[in-house]
Amino acid sequence: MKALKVFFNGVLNENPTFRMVLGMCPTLALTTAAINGIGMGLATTFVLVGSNLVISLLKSFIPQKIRIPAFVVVIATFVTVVSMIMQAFLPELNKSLGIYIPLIVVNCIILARAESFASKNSVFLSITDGLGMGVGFTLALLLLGSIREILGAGTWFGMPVFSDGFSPAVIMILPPGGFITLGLVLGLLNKLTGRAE
Amino acid sequence: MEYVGKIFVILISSILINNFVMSRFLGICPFLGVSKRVETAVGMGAAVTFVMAMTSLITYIIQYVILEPLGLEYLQTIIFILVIASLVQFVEMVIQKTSPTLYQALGVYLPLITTNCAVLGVAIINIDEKYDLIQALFNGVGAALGFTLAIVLFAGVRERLELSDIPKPLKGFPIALITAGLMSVAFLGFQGLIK
Amino acid sequence: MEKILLSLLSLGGMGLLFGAVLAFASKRFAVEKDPRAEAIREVLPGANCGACGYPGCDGFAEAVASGKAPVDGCTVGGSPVALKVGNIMGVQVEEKERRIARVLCQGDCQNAINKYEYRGIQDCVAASMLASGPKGCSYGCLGLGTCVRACPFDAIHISDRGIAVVDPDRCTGCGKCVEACPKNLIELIPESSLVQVLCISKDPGKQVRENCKVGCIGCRLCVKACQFEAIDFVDNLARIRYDKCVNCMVCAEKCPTGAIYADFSKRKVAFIDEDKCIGCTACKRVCKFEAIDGERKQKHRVLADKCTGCGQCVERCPVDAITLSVRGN
Amino acid sequence: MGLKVFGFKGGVHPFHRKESTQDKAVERMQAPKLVYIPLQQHIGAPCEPLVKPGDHVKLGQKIGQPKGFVGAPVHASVSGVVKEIKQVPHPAMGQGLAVVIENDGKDELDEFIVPKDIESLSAEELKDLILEAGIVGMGGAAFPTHVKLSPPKDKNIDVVILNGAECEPYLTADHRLMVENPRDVVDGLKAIMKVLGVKRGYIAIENNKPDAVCVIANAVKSVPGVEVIQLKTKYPQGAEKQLIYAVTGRQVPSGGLPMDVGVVVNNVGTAAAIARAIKTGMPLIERIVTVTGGGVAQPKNLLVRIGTPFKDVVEACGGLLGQPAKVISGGPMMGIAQYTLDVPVIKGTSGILVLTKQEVEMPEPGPCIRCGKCVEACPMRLMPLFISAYALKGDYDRSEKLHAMDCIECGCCSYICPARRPLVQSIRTAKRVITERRRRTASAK
Amino acid sequence: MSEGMRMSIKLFIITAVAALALGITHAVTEEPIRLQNEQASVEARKGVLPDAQEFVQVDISEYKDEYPNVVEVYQGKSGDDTVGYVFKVISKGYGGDVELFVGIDAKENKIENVSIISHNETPGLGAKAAESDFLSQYTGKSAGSPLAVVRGSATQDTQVEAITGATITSKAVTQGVNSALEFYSRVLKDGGAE
Amino acid sequence: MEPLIVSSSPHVYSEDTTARIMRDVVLALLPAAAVAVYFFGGRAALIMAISVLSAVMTEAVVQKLMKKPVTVNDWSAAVTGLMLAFNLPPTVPLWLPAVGSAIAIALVKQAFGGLGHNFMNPALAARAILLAAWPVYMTTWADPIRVAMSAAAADAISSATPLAILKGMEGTEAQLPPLWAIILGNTRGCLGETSDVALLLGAVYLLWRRVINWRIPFSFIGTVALLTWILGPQGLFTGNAIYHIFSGGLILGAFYMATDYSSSPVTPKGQIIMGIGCGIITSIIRVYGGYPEGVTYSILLMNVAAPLIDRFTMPRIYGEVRADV
Ligand SMILES: Cc1cc2nc3c(=O)[nH]c(=O)nc-3n(C[C@H](O)[C@H](O)[C@H](O)COP(=O)(O)O)c2cc1C
Ligand SMILES: Cc1cc2nc3c(=O)[nH]c(=O)nc-3n(C[C@H](O)[C@H](O)[C@H](O)COP(=O)(O)O)c2cc1C
Ligand SMILES: Cc1cc2nc3c(=O)[nH]c(=O)nc-3n(C[C@H](O)[C@H](O)[C@H](O)COP(=O)(O)O)c2cc1C
Ligand SMILES: Cc1cc2nc3c(=O)[nH]c(=O)nc-3n(C[C@H](O)[C@H](O)[C@H](O)CO)c2cc1C
Ligand code: SF4
Ligand code: SF4
Ligand code: SF4
Ligand code: SF4
Ligand code: FES
Repeated sequence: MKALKVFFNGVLNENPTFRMVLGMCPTLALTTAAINGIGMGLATTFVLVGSNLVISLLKSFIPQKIRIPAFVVVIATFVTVVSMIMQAFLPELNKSLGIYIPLIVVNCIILARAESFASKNSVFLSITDGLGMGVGFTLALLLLGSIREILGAGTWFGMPVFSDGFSPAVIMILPPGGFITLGLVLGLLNKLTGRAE
Repeated sequence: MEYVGKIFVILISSILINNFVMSRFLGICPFLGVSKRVETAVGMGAAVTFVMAMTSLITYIIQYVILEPLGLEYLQTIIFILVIASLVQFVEMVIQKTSPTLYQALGVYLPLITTNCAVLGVAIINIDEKYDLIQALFNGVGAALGFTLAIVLFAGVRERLELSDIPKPLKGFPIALITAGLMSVAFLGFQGLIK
Repeated sequence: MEKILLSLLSLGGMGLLFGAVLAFASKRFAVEKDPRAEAIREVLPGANCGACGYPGCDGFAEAVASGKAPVDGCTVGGSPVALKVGNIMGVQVEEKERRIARVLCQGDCQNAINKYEYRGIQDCVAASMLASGPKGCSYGCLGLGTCVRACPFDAIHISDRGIAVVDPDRCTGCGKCVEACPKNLIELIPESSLVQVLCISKDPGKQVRENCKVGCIGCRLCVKACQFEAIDFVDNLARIRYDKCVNCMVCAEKCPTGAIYADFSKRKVAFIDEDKCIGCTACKRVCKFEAIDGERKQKHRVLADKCTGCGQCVERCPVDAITLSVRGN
Repeated sequence: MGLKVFGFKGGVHPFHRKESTQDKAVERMQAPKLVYIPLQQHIGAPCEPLVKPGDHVKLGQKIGQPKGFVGAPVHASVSGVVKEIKQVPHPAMGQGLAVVIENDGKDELDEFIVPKDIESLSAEELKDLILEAGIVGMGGAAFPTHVKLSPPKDKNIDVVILNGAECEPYLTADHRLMVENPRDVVDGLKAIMKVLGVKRGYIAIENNKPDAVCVIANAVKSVPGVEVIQLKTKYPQGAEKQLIYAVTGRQVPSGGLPMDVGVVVNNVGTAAAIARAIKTGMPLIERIVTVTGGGVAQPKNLLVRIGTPFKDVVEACGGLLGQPAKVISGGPMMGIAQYTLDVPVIKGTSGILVLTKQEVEMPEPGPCIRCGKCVEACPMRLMPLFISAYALKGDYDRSEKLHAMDCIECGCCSYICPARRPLVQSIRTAKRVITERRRRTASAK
Repeated sequence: MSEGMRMSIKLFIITAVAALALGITHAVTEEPIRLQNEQASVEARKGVLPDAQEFVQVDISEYKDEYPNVVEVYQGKSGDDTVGYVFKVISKGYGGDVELFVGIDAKENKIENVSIISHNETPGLGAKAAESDFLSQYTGKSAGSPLAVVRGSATQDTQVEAITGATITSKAVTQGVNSALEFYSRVLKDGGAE
Repeated sequence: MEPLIVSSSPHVYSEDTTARIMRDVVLALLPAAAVAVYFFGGRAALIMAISVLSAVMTEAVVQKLMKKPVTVNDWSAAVTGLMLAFNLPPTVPLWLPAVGSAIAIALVKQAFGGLGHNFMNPALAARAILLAAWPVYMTTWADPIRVAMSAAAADAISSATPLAILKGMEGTEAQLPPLWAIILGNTRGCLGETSDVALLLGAVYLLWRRVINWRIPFSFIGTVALLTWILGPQGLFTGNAIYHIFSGGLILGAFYMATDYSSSPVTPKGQIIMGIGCGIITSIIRVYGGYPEGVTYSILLMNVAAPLIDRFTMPRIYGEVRADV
């Protein structure tokens, strides 16, 4: 039961993108297309689950003072593994995610979960948390990626969605489009949930 | 002369055209988080500049002295981040001990930098672009100055927003993101500046 | 295999190196931090209201740790927090009574008149600078909500009739509103006190009556009614001495204008346990309201309609046969 | 005197509206049946009453004695019987204790009143006389004049300026005084210079009053060291700091006083009152008041006894014209709006302005459009829009950092603001709160 | 054991385990990655010169100064036949360097195909240059004379139609192609590669 | 007697009001609008009408939705709409001005709290957004319909925008339209930017009414003149400053857009810095950039810097004691 709560906590209540506003760089940079969003989301989820698992295993082994370097090493290991696997088997996606794959290491979400959850909770719960956060992150990226791709390129997962009359607004897939879309989506969510700062 | 020109291009490009925050999307979290006051933004900018310069230098050496000769390029990510994390922590401890005033001004931002992907980003870009040492250093400093420019300008605007009557649902992060979006529209003007 | 070994060596070597460097640095550059400050920070409410006089909760925590601030300096946290902080610092704290803000004015738009039409910013300080504000009574609440904006806990509101009212459940007694009100109308009052004079006008009675229906007109009926010398009378104004008031609420019943407020819903009544009563009549003698009936050596009885719940008898009873309870229960 | 015209940076050009009274000679108003003489008519502590209800008082008799050095005595402006001492409406403070005297119409002179001569009095004697005559600044702030004339030893005063700018719209009291009674003005200046031992004196007048410039220039011809200065017609030319800058080029340091730059400024009315007090021995019991505005039947300049209710003054000008919307004591830029016509004239009352609904713009403030006009208009070179915005947010610390305390409340910013922001009011509020906080921290120490 | 020692050793253990894990993964993925990369580059070259079976890199170091834009040249062979050449050229676009492959059919002396390897142009504008709508214009053009960019429709065979709103990018691509053509005509054609 | 009104001083106000100022700006823009219709035809009028209408309606709708008082009668939305229309090429599809105005008002102005709170010039930000969103529409120019004013001019005018030629991007210097054509407005360009005469006429009116002051426009134009002269295509001091001043949106930008109150500094010194900064960035983009026109981006960039400029150019107040002693 608790696990379920932990899971949905990541997906909804503490959604890393919409609620905690963490991991902004990949969120903004890689949501130019829905497929990129999913790719990044899944890669991050893998790292999240893996690092949460290992760190919750090692929580008593790691001394406080070298906590950060140690966590970072664990995270980086998983990231490198993901990166190599993608290079070997998914070269196209790897190319479009580019430099942001190694940068998963510094995605604040992962370190934040390691620090605030995995290093304090049981292995099972930590995995669940990683999964929840990962799914939350992936869904958020998928949403943003879809909006931006549809409006900015007129396609969804590469499929055209409009008849010829529509001229897509290129700005949506440029940097400003990323910032503004996320800002408006956050605002809309605030409005819908009645939450505001 | 030509070399100097190239360095200049790298500098301008990393500060303005490919500004880390406004067009490359690196370092967004501190950009959004530490920009409520101009003073703190300046502090963060200074800390990032220092760390990025150091990082550019050290990771460059590691890459070409250790990793490439040994054929261990695939350890790049993990070693770089280890270096950065340790470096930041080390610098923090040193500053805290040696200069409390500097610590007040810079040190408090240091822990935030470990998870600033701009730092790792600049290290990786230096290698990807096949810069030499000097170029890597300038790229690092330029990127950091670009970050500083963006965050300080942004903080200025955000201070002004404090006096504004922002619609409730947009308060906080949403309006900050929209502001950043409009800023990056303005930065589009630098596109194509250097051909 | 060789590659794996190499990577093991180089990465492991780095690990060793950085571990060593950091370990060395953490020794060499160690800065003593007071762990107590952090512990204190943990137990503080984190409202960062500044009522303690320090810049936010962090500042207060450090000040306490270094002995500059008292352990019970956090007004918001009240006794529970003071107790915890005291534990951390290893000192005893006596429990302080919680205090709640109270606006000492009932001159709302139905009770009080205005002397002019005010135009300007909706702020009591601003309005009070124009001939003390639009309210006819120069002491009255202007209802422009300066206190509301000052309250960090959303505990004070302007009523529909245009004066400030404190929500006692939310008020933490931080005193911000007291400082903010230009009319000095807000007072922190011990939680246990159920009777207050809700008027601070020093004007002569005639003038008060012209300006407000519910002001203190200085008739002194309350002073006469109070059996416990708990009402002072200065400057045409009754003031309750909270240390002497026993919440009998007689004054409130007597006040002709209703300027004295009492929470009658919390009024108490005495009850004598007949099993315990030994008929000593001590209670009967001490009662100032002739509310105890009974003959010597016989079981005594409280006349509920006369009892004011002042509790004098409870103290007197040698066998603890009298208890007080809220009326109706 | 030259053709050179002096000015300062900033300021605004409001309409003058002086036409209806500037050519009207000062009339003496008959003393009313009842006068209400507030015990505080100056900056400082209120006076203690020297009389009780039932006492008989004579004209010019001292009826209130100040409690400290910063204060000025008040005198009976009529002879008669003290009816009561009670709280009455006060034009500057809302309410205040006043001595109510029933006029017996005899104007029986107090026996202490004896004429003297400037030349024969020493500086010290002159200063005592000024104190005893209850003279306070008549330019608005009502600061006790003898205090101004007693600078600490380390301040080297070398210039006295008489302020005849009268830059407020509508008001013409100082103008008429200068035109009709230049002698008193100049003699007053001489007395002030003598008290301070100063050799240089200026009488500064806005160049929209050429007749006054001419008359005063004639009057000072024979007086060594005294000069008439023509000022640009611009509000707030009469504000002390701007005046000092225009005349001497000196800047009073922030938080400082004119004496910090060796200057004492007095209103022309103050000077004339001093001269009168010396020449007639009569303390300050009456003053010139401009009564004007669309709500007054016959706008006039009146010589009014201190303590006369506004109501009676307006009656003397033919009464009200329709329903008044606003009654202002002083000019429209800095004057204080009154809530009743029962307030009495006090020593600082330079004008009574009765405005009708049509004349009072009751603007709805809109958002600040950042036009920067307030910044340009502020004679203190402040940034009113920011000070005000922070004040309205309750962030008074920021307001203070932006020099809120240097605001002279001249009203230029509010006047010029196209969005009708409540700039002055909010800055004034900030000043009040900041002062209060400073006081509190000072007393905590 | 001192605390410092303990810390170092612990960090050592963690990094060592990490290294082990990575080393193993690397060992497993090394071959597929290499293959991927190889295949990718061969594919890319094949994309602009489909008839070639294998590609031999030509040493161009002596022309480096003369043709700074030409970075790599491959001789495309089918058996012993020289089918044509593939040029990797770099030119300056709107947002930075544009890298292209230009394939030239040596037999018919015409452009076989052009592809863009990497660019940093604005999506929706310059980025359209990478689409076949634009690039197919080059196919079949004579390798003999340089090409020019025109706005509006092309009227001559040596003209290429610019992408609307992205003349700069169009020019950049064309310039890149031109330098390949020039290199080809001057150095490789007739004289052939040694 | 009715209760008197009591309020804080001052009790009188200048005649300037927000609405009056904004109305003055509209008035000042009318000559240029007329010229635009003359040269570009009825379509120009249509674009302006749609843009203004959309701006005003968006303002009203957003304010309604946010339950704020509707303030379209302060004319500021109309100014924004007109300003945006002035910044569009005459060939744009008609939905573009409608979308642009909606973006300007909703996203750039009202999201930040409405009038006076926007940190960026709404019309310009919208133009930049449109430019990035639909670049093709935004960079397709049409010839003025009245090219036949003189036979000689006809050839010259019909090729490219003057600045594109000056930049050497297209055509040759010989194709540069004659200066008089540029100043009159008989060239390619956005609706409102072409006729310098009409714009200057309005500018004089605004200066006279003290709606704007000289600081931003003059320092802006001066800097551009200086820099484009120095950084000429044939080496130092060979630039054609006159052409640079009168072509592109410089006059429009300097007098009407860089002076936008909300997005420019309020301090006198800050305004001069704003002008010089705009001038520098405009010149750099014009001379080195990949894009012939730098006015838009220079103003937007300086808008971003305006809060900092204000902060660091606070006037030294009267009597302030310098900290240096
Ligand atoms: C608390 C206080 C002390 C003052 N002390 C002096 C003084 O010692 N000497 C002096 O020349 N003026 C003194 N002044 C008077 C001021 O300089 C000034 O004339 C007065 O506030 C009225 O100015 P205003 O009408 O321009 O507001 C003092 C004023 C205040 C409020
Ligand atoms: C905004 C402003 C305007 C003023 N205008 C005048 C004026 O027109 N005439 C005048 O005598 N005093 C004016 N004063 C008051 C003077 O600053 C100064 O207090 C006065 O001249 C000192 O003389 P007094 O003490 O004799 O009144 C003004 C003050 C302020 C703050
Ligand atoms: C945000 C932005 C992005 C641009 N991106 C490109 C680009 O990728 N390629 C290009 O050639 N021009 C680009 N430009 C420049 C112009 O669209 C265009 O080159 C210039 O207006 C010349 O117009 P023309 O191409 O129709 O001749 C860009 C301009 C802006 C403002
Ligand atoms: C001198 C002046 C120039 C203006 N320029 C613009 C402009 O370029 N763009 C715009 O959207 N609004 C402009 N406005 C209108 C107004 O300031 C604009 O709606 C605000 O930016 C909205 O807060 C201008 C107003 C004035 C007084
Ligand atoms: S209690 Fe005081 S501050 Fe609060 S509304 Fe009343 S007058 Fe204002
Ligand atoms: S501000 Fe006043 S009402 Fe609010 S919590 Fe503090 S004491 Fe209570
Ligand atoms: S801020 Fe003060 S000094 Fe400045 S114009 Fe406004 S009222 Fe006058
Ligand atoms: S004059 Fe008014 S609208 Fe203009 S900047 Fe000042 S406060 Fe704002
Ligand atoms: S993800 Fe880049 S800084 Fe947080």
